Order: sequence, then C-alpha cells, then structure tokens
Amino acid sequence: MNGVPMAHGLVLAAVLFTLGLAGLMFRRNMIFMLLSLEIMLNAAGLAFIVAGMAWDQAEGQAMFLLVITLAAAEASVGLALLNQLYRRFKTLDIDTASGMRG
Amino acid sequence: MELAFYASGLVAVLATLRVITSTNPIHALLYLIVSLLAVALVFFALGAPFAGALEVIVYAGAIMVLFVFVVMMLNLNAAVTARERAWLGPRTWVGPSVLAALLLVVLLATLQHGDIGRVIEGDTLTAKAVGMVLFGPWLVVVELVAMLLLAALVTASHVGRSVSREADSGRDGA
Amino acid sequence: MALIWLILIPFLGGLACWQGERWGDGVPRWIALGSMLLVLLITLGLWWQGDYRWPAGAESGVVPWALEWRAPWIPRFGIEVHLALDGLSLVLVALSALLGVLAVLCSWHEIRRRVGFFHLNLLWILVGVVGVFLAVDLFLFFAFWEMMLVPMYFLIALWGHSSATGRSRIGAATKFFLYTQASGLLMLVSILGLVFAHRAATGELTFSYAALRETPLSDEVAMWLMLGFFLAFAVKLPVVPFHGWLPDAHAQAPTAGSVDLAGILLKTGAYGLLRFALPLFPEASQAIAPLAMGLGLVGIVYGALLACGQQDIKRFIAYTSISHMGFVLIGIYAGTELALQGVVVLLVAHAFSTSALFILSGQLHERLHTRDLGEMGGLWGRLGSLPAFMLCFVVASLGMPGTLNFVGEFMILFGSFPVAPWVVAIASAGLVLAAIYSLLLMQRVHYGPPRSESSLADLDGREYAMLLGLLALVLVLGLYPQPLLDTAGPAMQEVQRLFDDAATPSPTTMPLGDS
Amino acid sequence: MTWTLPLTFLLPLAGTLILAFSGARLGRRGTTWVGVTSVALAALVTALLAHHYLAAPEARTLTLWRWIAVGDFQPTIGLRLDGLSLTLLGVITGVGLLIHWFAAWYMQGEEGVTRFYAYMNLFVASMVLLVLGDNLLLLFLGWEGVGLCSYLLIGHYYRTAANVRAAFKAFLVTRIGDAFLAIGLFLLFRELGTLNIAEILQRAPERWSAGDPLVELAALLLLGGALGKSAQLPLHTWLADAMAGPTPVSALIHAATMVTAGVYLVARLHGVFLLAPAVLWLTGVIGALTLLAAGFAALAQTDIKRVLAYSTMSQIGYMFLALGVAGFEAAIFHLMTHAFFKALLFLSAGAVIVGCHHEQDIRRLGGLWRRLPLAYVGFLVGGAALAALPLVTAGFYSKDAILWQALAAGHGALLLAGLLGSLLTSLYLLRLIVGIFHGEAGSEGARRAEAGQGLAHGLPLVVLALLSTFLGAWLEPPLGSVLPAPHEGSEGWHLALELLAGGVALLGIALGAWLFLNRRAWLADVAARGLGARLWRLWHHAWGFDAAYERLLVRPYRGLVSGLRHDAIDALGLLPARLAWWLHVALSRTQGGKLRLYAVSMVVGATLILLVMAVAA
Repeated sequence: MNGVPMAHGLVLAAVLFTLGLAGLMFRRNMIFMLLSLEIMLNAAGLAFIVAGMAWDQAEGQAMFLLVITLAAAEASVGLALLNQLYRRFKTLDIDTASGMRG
Repeated sequence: MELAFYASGLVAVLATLRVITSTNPIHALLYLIVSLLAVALVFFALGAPFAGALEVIVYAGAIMVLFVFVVMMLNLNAAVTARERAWLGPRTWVGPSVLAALLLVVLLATLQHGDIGRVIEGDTLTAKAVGMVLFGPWLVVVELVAMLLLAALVTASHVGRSVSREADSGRDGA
Repeated sequence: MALIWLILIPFLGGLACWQGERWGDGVPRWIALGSMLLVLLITLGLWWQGDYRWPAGAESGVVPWALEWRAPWIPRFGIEVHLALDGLSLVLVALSALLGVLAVLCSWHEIRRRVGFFHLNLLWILVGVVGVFLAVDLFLFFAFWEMMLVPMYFLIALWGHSSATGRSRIGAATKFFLYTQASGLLMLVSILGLVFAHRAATGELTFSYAALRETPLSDEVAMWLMLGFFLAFAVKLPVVPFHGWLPDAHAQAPTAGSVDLAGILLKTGAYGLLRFALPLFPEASQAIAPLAMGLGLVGIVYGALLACGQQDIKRFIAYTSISHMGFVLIGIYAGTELALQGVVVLLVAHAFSTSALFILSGQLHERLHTRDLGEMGGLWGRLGSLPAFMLCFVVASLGMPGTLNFVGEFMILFGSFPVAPWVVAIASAGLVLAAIYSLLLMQRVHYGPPRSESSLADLDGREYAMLLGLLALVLVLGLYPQPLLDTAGPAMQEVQRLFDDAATPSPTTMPLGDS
Repeated sequence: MTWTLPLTFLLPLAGTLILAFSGARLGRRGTTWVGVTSVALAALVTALLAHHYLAAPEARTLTLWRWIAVGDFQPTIGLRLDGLSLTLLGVITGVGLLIHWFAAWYMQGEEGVTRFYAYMNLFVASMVLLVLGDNLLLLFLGWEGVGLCSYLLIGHYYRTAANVRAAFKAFLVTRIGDAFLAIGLFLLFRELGTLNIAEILQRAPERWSAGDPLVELAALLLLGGALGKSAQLPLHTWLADAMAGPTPVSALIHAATMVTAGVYLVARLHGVFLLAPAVLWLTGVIGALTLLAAGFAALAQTDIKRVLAYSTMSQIGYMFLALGVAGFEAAIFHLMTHAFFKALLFLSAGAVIVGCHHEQDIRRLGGLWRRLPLAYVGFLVGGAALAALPLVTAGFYSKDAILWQALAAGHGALLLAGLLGSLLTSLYLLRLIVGIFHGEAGSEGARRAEAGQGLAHGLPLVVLALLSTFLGAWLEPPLGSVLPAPHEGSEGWHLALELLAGGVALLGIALGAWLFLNRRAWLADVAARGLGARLWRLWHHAWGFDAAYERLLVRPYRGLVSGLRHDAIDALGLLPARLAWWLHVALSRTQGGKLRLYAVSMVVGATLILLVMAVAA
C-alpha cells in the first residue's frame, strides 16, 4: 500500500461537503444550520490539505489556516445572530424570520 | 498510514451523518467534535501535523466550545428535541438529500474525469515549511486574516449585545 | 415664403392664446379663431393664384413642387427645413385650417377651465399637422409627426370627460399616445435605415425626399423599410388590428379634440401612405397591395359591425370612421389614378361629415348632458333644426349620391374594380353595412317614442352657421368636385405612375372571364 | 325648348328647399300651396315638353355640367328626353300632381305637413332625375334619392317604433339591390369605358356577342338592382311593410313611380339584356313567380293597404314578365295604365281610411257603399281596370298587350301564369271590394263614416277614374323610336287570346262575386280548419319569406354585433400588459423569505453549472 491516492482524499472531502450541504438544506433549527456550515468549511479545509500534501507544498496548510480563521469568524457572528433570533422570536426556527419576502 | 486515513475518514463521515440526523443539539455538537477530531487524525495520517494540531486546538477546541457554550446558554428543554423530530418528517429531508446526492454524483464524476494520478506518500510537511510560506510570500494574507478576525469580533460584540438595553430601541426595527 | 408662415402663425397664435388667458376667457378664443382664419386665408390665397396642373415636359425624375421653402438646419447630417407644397398637401392643409376654425368655434361654450392652455394645445396640434403635410425632409417630417401627439394627449387627458363605463380619460389618452408613439419609432428606424442605405449606395448623407426616392434597394430591405412606414401610417389610419386607440380617444376627447382627431389626424396616416410609403418603395407596396386591400375590407366590415353595437354615440361615430378608412386603404393600394383621386376626395368628405357628426354629438351632449344612445330617442321634434342637420350628415356618411362621400367612395370603387374585382365586390357590401349603421344612428337618436315632450334649446347662430357651412361644402362639392380633383390631380398621377412602373403583372387582377 | 328640361326637377327641388328652410313659418295652407304648385308647374313644363316632343319626335339631350373628370371617367350631369323618359315623366308629374293635391285633403288633421311635402317634392325631383339621367351615375343618384325619400316618408309617423323599423327595412332591402346595381355599373365601366347610356347601348353589341358570360353577369347585376327597387321575388319583403307610411305616400311611391324604376332600368338598358337571353328569360320567370306568389298572398290579407301592396307587386310581376319576353313597349304601356288605376285604388283606400277614422282592417269595415259613394266608385273603376274588364278599362288593353307578347314570343308557360294571375287578381279584388263596401259595418268607425268634402278630395279621384277607363288606353306612349319593335303574330291568334283573357277575367269576377257575396260563411269555415287554415296562414305571411330572412340574415347579424360589442381585436392590444402581470405574480413567489429555499436554489444552480462543466469538458 504505497500512499493514499489524492482522489480518495478529495472524495472524502466531497462526501463531507455534501453531507454538510444536505444538513443545511433540511434542518430548520438554526443551530444545526450553523453546524452544517462548519462541516462544509471543514470539508473545504480538508480538500486544501489533501491537495497541499499531494504536491508537497506548504500553501495547502497555510490556506487551511485561513479557512479555520474564516470558520471562527463566521461561527462567532452566526452565534450572535442565533442569540438575537432566540431572544426576539423565542424560537430557533429559521423560517419565522422571513420578513424580507417579495 | 493508509489504514489510519481510511479508518478516520470513515469515522468522520459517520459522525457527520449523525450530526445532521440527530434531534438533540447537544448530541449533534458532540458528534461534530468527534468528526473534527477524526479529520484531524486524517491530517496527521497525510503528514500535515501542523494542520492537524490547528484543527484540534482551534476548530474542535475553540469554535466547538463556543457552540457548546451558546447552546448551553439557550438551555433548550426537551420540547426542542420533540419539535426537531416533528420537523424532520420524511417530506422535509427527501428533497434536499436527493439534491445533495445529485451534487455528490456530479462532483465524483468530475473527480473521476480529472485523472489526478498523484499519490500522497505520507512524508510530513513540517510546520517550519508552513511558517516560511506564511511569513514569506503570504504575509499580506496573514494581515488580512487578522483584520477579518477583528471585523468578526466587532460584529459579534455589537450583534450579540444583551437584549435588555437594546430592547427599547430595537423593538421597532424587527 | 408663405409656407413658413403657415406653421409660424398657429405656433405664435398658440403662445398668444396661452398668455391671453390673463385678460379673460374670451381673448384666447378670439386669438385662436383669428390665427386659424388667417391660415385658412393664406391657404385659399395659395390655391387661388397657384396652378397645380402638371408643368408640361417635366421629366419624371424631378419632383415638381408648386412652392418650396428651404433653410439649412443640421448640415452635417444633410437635414434641412425643407417645406414644399403640391396639390395633395395644399388640399389637406386647407382642410386642416378649416377644421381648426371649426374646432375653435365648436368649443366656444364647452371649455370653461384653462381656456388659454386649451387653445395653445389646439393650435399646436395644427402646427404639427400642417408641418406633417408640408415637410419634405424625412427628419423634419418625423419631428412634426411626433409633435402632433403631445398636445393631443393633453387635450384628451385634461379636457376630456370620463365615459359612463368608467374607462378614464387618462387611460384613453395614454393608449392613444402609446399606440402612435410606438409605431412612430418604427418609422424612425425605417427612415434611418433608408438614409444609411442611401449613404452606402451613393456616399451622400441626406434626408431629402427627392434624393431618397432614388435609393437603389434590394427587395428584401425595401420590404422591411416599407413595413416600418406602413405600420406607423396603419396605426394612424387606423387599420383594424391597430385601431384600438381611436374609439377610446374619441369617447373621452372634448368635441374640439374629436373634430381635430377625426378630421385631421386620421388624414396624416393616409397622406403618409400616399407621400412616403408608396413613392419611396413602389415594388414593396405593389407586393403588399393584396394584403393591404384585405385589411381594408376587414376594416370596412369590422368597423360597421362594431359601430352598430356601441352605446356611446362618439364611439359609434369613431367606428364608422374606421369603416370609411377601410375604403381609403383599398383605394390607395389599388394604385389607379381614379382610385387615388377618389382617396383624396373621400379623405376630404370623411373629414367634413365625421367632424360635423362630432360637432352635433357635442351639441347633443351640451343639451342632454349624456352621450349614451340608450337615453336618447324621439328627439326629432324637440331640438329645432339640429335633427335635420344630423339627418343630412348621416345621409352623407351613408354615401348618398349628391354628397362628396359618394363621389369619393364610388371613384375608389370604380378605380379599384379593374385591379381587384373581388375586393370591390365585397367592398360594395360595405355600402349596405354603411346604410345599416348610419340609419341605426339616426333612429336611436331621433326616431322612436320620445322620452319627454319638453322641447330643448334650438341651435344658436354660431352652431347654425357652422353646420350650414359644412353642409353646403358637402353638397356643393358633391355635385361639382372638379376644383378638388384638378388640385390633387398631378400629385396623384405621379403616385400612380410610380406604382405602375413597379407593377409586375399585379397578382390581384383575377381575370373575370376576360374576353 | 330643351332649356326648360331641367325645370322639371329644379322646381320640386326648389319646393323642397323652400319648405326645408321656411320651417313652420309658412303655416299649413302655405306649405300645402308650395308643395302642390311646385309639382303642378313641373307637370305644366312636362306637358309643354310633350307637346314639343310629339311635334318633332327625336331625342333631345342637354348637359348642364361635367360632374367628375378624371382620365376617361367623365360622368356628366346630362339630361336626355326621349319617348320612354317622356312617358315616365308624364306619369311622375301627372299622377304625382294628383296625389299631392289629394294629400292636401288627406293630411288635414296630421302634424309634420311641412316635413311631408318637403320629402314628397324631393322624391319627385329624384324620380325625375332618375328618368331623365343620360348616364348611369346620374341614374344612380336618382335611384338612391328615391330610396332615401321612401325611407323618410315611410317613417313619417316616426313616433311609433314599428314604422321606423319598416322604413329601415325598406331602405335596407333596396340598398342591397343598389349594391348589385353598383357592381353592375363598375363592370360596365371597366368593359365599355363609359357610363353614358346611349354609348353603352351602342358599344355593347360591338364588344360582346350574345350569351357572353361577362354581359350575362352585367345583366344579372342590373337585374339584381331592378328586383330590389321594384320589390320582385327575392327582394320583395319590404313592400308590404312599407304601407306604414301615409296613404298618399303609398300611392305615389309604392304604386305609381318608385317601384316601376326597376322596369324603367331594364327597359332603358334593353340593349344589354337582349345580349343576355338567359338573364332575360330569368326576368320573365321571376315576374311570373312574383305575380302568382303576390296574387295568393293578396287573397289572405286583412289590411286594405297590404292587399293593394301585394296587388302592386303582382302587377309589376306582369311588367317583368313582359320584359322577360322582350315585350318592352307592352311593359311600359302597362306601367302607365297601372300607375293610373293603382293610384286611384290607393287614394280611394285613403278616402275610406280617413272616412272611417283610420280603420284599415277589412273585417271591421262594411256597408260603406252608401256612406262613401265617391270612394266606392273609385274602387269599382280602379278594380275593373285592375281585373282587366274587357273593352271598357285601360287595364284590359295593357295586360292583353303583355299576354299577346308572351304568346307571340312563344313563352307558353309564362302566358299560363299570366292567365292564372288575372284570375287571382279578380278574386282578391272582389274580396276587397265586398269586404269594404258590402255586408254590415263591423266597427263603430265604419258605422259613423263620413265622406270627404272639397275639391282636393274629389277631383283627383275623378280624373284618375277617367284615366283608368279606355280613355287612359288612348294615351299611346311614343316609344317607337326608343324601344325595339314588339313581336308580330297572326291576328287570329291575337283575337283568340283577347277573348280568352276577357273570359278569364269575367269568370274570375263572377266566381268572386258568388263566393264572397253569399258563400262568405262557408269560406270562413274552410279557412279555419286543417289544410285551409295552414294555407291561409302561409299566404297571410307571404309564403314565409320574411320570417326566413329574419332567421337567416337578421338574427345572425344581430348576434354578431352583440358578440363583438367589446371589440375583441382591440383586447389583443392589452395582451402584453396582462402577460407582465402574470410574470410578476409567478416570480414574486420565489422570494418567499425562506432561507432554506434560497440554499436549495443555490445548490441547484451549482449542480447545473458543474453538470455543464462536466459534460462540456
């Protein structure tokens, strides 16, 4: 077994990404949506690392660092919004906050 | 090194699956942490110890703890999980999952066509090399990332302020 | 020099009326009347001393105008203010001037609010129309063509009256504006296309009519350019599929607006066809002739059918004018000299009889305060001499021999028979339909059991003079139309010569058992 | 002397203008005076012209001015006096004068006399123009003018809607005929290049040979116009309803002059018709069918004027029969005598109606012969002429001339129809006279009937009565030069035919007298049961033509009008506006505010893009 073919790494990333996406689409609770977002971001980071390792370049991991900071920033803002949502609408159901509609 | 990769990959996928399908937010969170750890393990397997460490420390350690902290603060009772189960009726998840599956198939098809033959032997890429890159050509990017975090900090503090003082002024805005 | 005055007088008169309002309501009316009479006198003067017979020996290329006035405007694009007068445009300018006078007279008591601004609009419509009839530079022609619409829009929108069915006058005015504006833009595209084709062929950038007539065009391009022109004039004529705006505009317009609309604006469509669509694209016009005649027939039958069903008297008359214009379309595309002369005569006759009917419906509205035919009936004995005049004009619109309408209609039918026998056979069914709607109008308004015996106000001096003048014109010209025919004669011979030169054996001459 | 020719129509026209512009200022006497004298002067001028013409019988033409001059389309306002137009002119102005005079008495109690006389004068002027016109366009002017005046006069009592509808129907049906005539004019102008009648008669034989399809079509179209105006079979439904107008109108327009315009047209353009034998034969057949149909219809009418109307239709059927067998002179001769006795009958009917306070129903009249003697004599003399009582009456000579032409031309069937027709004529005549004057009075009005007084009532009836006797027959119309010579045949056959026709007439009168005088009860009972009742109703409604036209033509037109009332084609114009509205509604639903829907749409978009890239790559 002489190493992991890059394609498998990417397949893993793709699967994780799709699961995150599916979670984002069918969960109505905002927490789960944020979690799914985190999963998707994590999958993206994984893809970077796999690519970086495949070409033996450090940029992959450097990019991973950025992905993590982005995830952190996004999580904090997301949770602040979640907090407001809960206080204002007394529920975590994302569909109640549908004021902006045509 | 391949065995570690495939095993932890499998664990990651299963944990993520549990995250999406679980009804209790806390359980979901914990499964997510397991999934992140599994991914960290994958990084180690692939020879990226610095990334793995980052994953464990920042991702699983910081962000997930933040999530747990917020969820605990909302002290959701049993009614929430019951309602979750109600919302998860077959009608809601069939459509999106078919869509996601279709997207997955398309992704795999493009991967399959992509004839990326390269193989990862597992020889490690040291943190030094990453550091050289980060503070070499990518210096500007690191600065930008810092500003990003600062912006997130400001936003989170403003939006997240406690409702009491904001209650009177915010009421009309809703 | 007189030509530019024909346009300036109403323009300045309009401004004077607008300002004149400060010194009381009467001033604008007299100023408007004065300027319109002046224009009429100038035109009659031109008619008296000018002779419009074909200058002997003029070779075909040169377009002989009786009177011309040129001034450079935008030399860079070859645009110049080029006004020219020949028999056809003289007849129509005189008609517009006369109807302008009538429009001012018939709204003497009807308009109370903002009299000055009303007369401004009325006169500026005349400026646009006279400009259209005189302009020989295509760009100038388009400018006047668009200028006609705006005052008419205000006339309908501000002084109109909402009809019983609640369709507001603003809606009608907007519909009128949109229909004409949209088709006008198509014409602009055609004009530009023609100019560029001309530049491509001869390298000379010009908008002048005489030059553009010589542009060598491929059949396919000529057809498209001609369609642009045809559509703009078809909307104005109005030809059936594009007639939607006319009944609404008439129902909502004030009497003066209706007189102008029916009397003059409809004529610009026919004038455009005769002046621009046919001479500029003879082959394309020849090809589209059967379709145009078919549309004319549809217009006749459709206008007649709908006229009988209307409840509002002005919509009724509007649909009858659509039916009359069907004859005009057949006459234009028949192309023989007799038919074209008939078209000019019918245009004049239709202007007289329809504007008279509109003046009468205005007077009925002043006395009965309604335009709904359901509430009229049995008015014969109650209105003094108004019913008698209405009878005369209904008989004229019916095409009774001895009136000008008959001369026009039958000249068209006589002229078109050799070219399209079956079209004329069906069109003469139009004579029967004309009888149906004309007499229906007469019976619904004046015959039948009267609603009350009280007699209403008789015609006063002004109204009596207007109607008597129009009736005299219709009857005298009906029995002696020669001055009209001699004036428009040469122009029509020119159009016919062009139309025939292009005539491949026209497909419409279905031999009727030719011996 | 020819300069006086235009006076014949200018005088009545002047009368119309005076009356139109005088309004009510002239008062009743003034109006009547103007109305009658204008036609009297015209009659005087006609008499002078007749005297001159008979002195030197050749056609005189006078062109007032060129009406329209465009290329070779040069119709002129030109008058032409020859034998035919002189005869017609005499009938119009002569009988017209008597009727105008009688109308002065008839219209005593009526309102709107000024309007009445204005239209009557306009009618006489148009009819004179029709007759004198030397080109077809001027003839068309007169043609439409009389149609208009007939519309206005039938609708004289405009307050009742039925009269107005009757007038509308009369104008419309004749207008359909005019449309055919117009197409005929267009065809003649295209083929012969002229509208002048003399030139047409001269160029037609050169241009076409007999039986040429084009000349057949032209003749057919001209015939269509004639049928419309003379109320012959297909276009005849308007004449019976036209009785809604005052009786003098019916006498002048629907008996003496307008309805004969069609006969005049065919006679005037005999050259064209002779070139189209099939159409000529058709004219004869239509004439025969109309005279029989009208004869039967007259038997089953209850209103005096409707009986006379169908009788007129029947007599004009005789004229068309004469034209059909190319007996043009006989047709015009019968036209003249018919004008006399039919005008007499109508005026006597008018006297009866006014006498009985506007009672027109036969069943409610009776026993009037003692109370209205002059009307009774009028009916007797007129009736005798109508039934063609041998030797004594004018009708006998003219109808005999027609039957003789039919026999001489060898049209046996048409001759039989003529004989059967004269039998029917005697029957319905007797029914009418017995119904009005004998038996007992049916209604209050009839019982208290009082005879009319004054010269205006008496003199016209007497003069017409004289003209209806053999005196009328002496007025030989000078048609020699104008119309082709009549057919010749052996004298023996002619005598035999006279005897036969006289016998049939007498038989009819005797049968009628016997049936209606003492078999009235039996007749009423036959007409009430089974076949008799159905036949009576069929004839009463004139063979159901009216109802058929109503269902086939009028109702669909009315349906179409109400269907299209809201301008279907215009609604197409609103299509773009409506399309924009539907798009708005559909698209706004996608912005539902649901975050997850947005996510789904993004995923769909991404998948599609990737799919395209995957497929394209």
